[in-house]
Amino acid sequence: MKLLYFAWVRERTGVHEETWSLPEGVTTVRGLIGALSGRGPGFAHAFADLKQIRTAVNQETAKLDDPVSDADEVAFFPPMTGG
Amino acid sequence: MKLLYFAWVRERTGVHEETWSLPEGVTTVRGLIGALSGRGPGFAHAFADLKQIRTAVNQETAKLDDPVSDADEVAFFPPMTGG
Amino acid sequence: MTVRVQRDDFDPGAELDALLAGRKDIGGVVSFVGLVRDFSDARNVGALTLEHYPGMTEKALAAIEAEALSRFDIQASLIVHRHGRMEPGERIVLVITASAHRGEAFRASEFLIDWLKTRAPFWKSEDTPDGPQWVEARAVDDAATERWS
Amino acid sequence: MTVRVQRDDFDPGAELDALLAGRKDIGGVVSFVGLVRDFSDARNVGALTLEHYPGMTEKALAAIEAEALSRFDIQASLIVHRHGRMEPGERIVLVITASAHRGEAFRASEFLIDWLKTRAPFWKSEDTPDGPQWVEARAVDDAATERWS
Repeated sequence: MKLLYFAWVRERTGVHEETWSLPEGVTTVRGLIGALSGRGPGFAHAFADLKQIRTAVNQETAKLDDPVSDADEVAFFPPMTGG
Repeated sequence: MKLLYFAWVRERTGVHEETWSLPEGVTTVRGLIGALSGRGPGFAHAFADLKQIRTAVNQETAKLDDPVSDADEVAFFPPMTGG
Repeated sequence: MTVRVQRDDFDPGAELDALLAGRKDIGGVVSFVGLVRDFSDARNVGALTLEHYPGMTEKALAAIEAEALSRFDIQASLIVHRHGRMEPGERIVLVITASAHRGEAFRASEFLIDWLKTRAPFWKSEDTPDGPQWVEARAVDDAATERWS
Repeated sequence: MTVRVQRDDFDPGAELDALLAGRKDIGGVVSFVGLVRDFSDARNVGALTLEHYPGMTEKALAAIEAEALSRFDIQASLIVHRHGRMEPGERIVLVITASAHRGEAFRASEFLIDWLKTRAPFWKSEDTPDGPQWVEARAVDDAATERWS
């Protein structure tokens, strides 16, 4: 799968874009965030407060319990501040 | 006094601007309109429906019972349709 | 904080640039441009002729603008209103309001254009298939003005 | 009915002219321009850097515009949003809505800018005396978006 990180989520993980294999048994955004949080202190810090995390699956806004598959593009970022 | 007429009030009276002497005893906009209405059929037609007449005294919106004097500039016109 | 009444057309982009030149305190600017449509109350119309009351017009526009400044937190504003004859598609009026906060700019802009419609001494005559016709004041415009009072 | 995401500045007057070229059915056009201010939450700030999510940004803006078209009676619209680094006084975003009736153009414009603030994948970082700081989402912007739902 393709993973993208923006703004301070990008800064904390230290990654902007990467290809990653969805771990077996992970089927939702929430599960994916849990798996990513175990990759190290930067990832743990980035995902520490789920209230501050927004997610898009295949470039559409997604919720924590929405499904993810290994073919998806999933992005993580803070609340949007455009306009 | 100076009298001005705009839009269909001007068309009906046939006058755009004129100098006129305020008749003795006339002290309000309402009285002035009454006096003007007696000047002929065009004036009578122009002022037939007071609901459709707006007035300005010295370039400020005025009400029917506001005072007028012979030194004033008084204008008559339909409801405004700008913008 | 400027009002102008003129026969000539205006350039909205140039007016906006002039109003904002050197400003760094403005977060949002709302511009409203009113245009001549080729229909009105479901009938086809041609050119529009706007009559006004020279002298009073400028005073009324300045009073309307002062009222907006007292009601809304705006840092800059401009009203330009044309008179004379205009073809469909031509610009009639420009209102620009600038504020640190966008909501205030939107409120002030709509307030100004609502008031202009019913409180500034302009009268529109439309060319119709039956000849020129004075535009009647619209209840919807009166209602739009009333909601601010 | 156009959206653009770009690094370069835009010209509001030229965009307005292009949107209205040849149109005679438009009675009112509302343009909103958002600008970089030199203060934010009462502290001085310098340049702003806008990060975005290429691909999703265009989709989100198109979806927001489609939502506006379904809710409001507008005949033409344009959204231009910049990304990258911008100094105080520079333009960030342009929203133009055109309608036969001015109220619809105002409603649609404010709807679009409210949604853009909280639903388009942009993130602002401000240069402050303490270094660059990510701008936090503002409760007032969430509330502004919520009132349309």
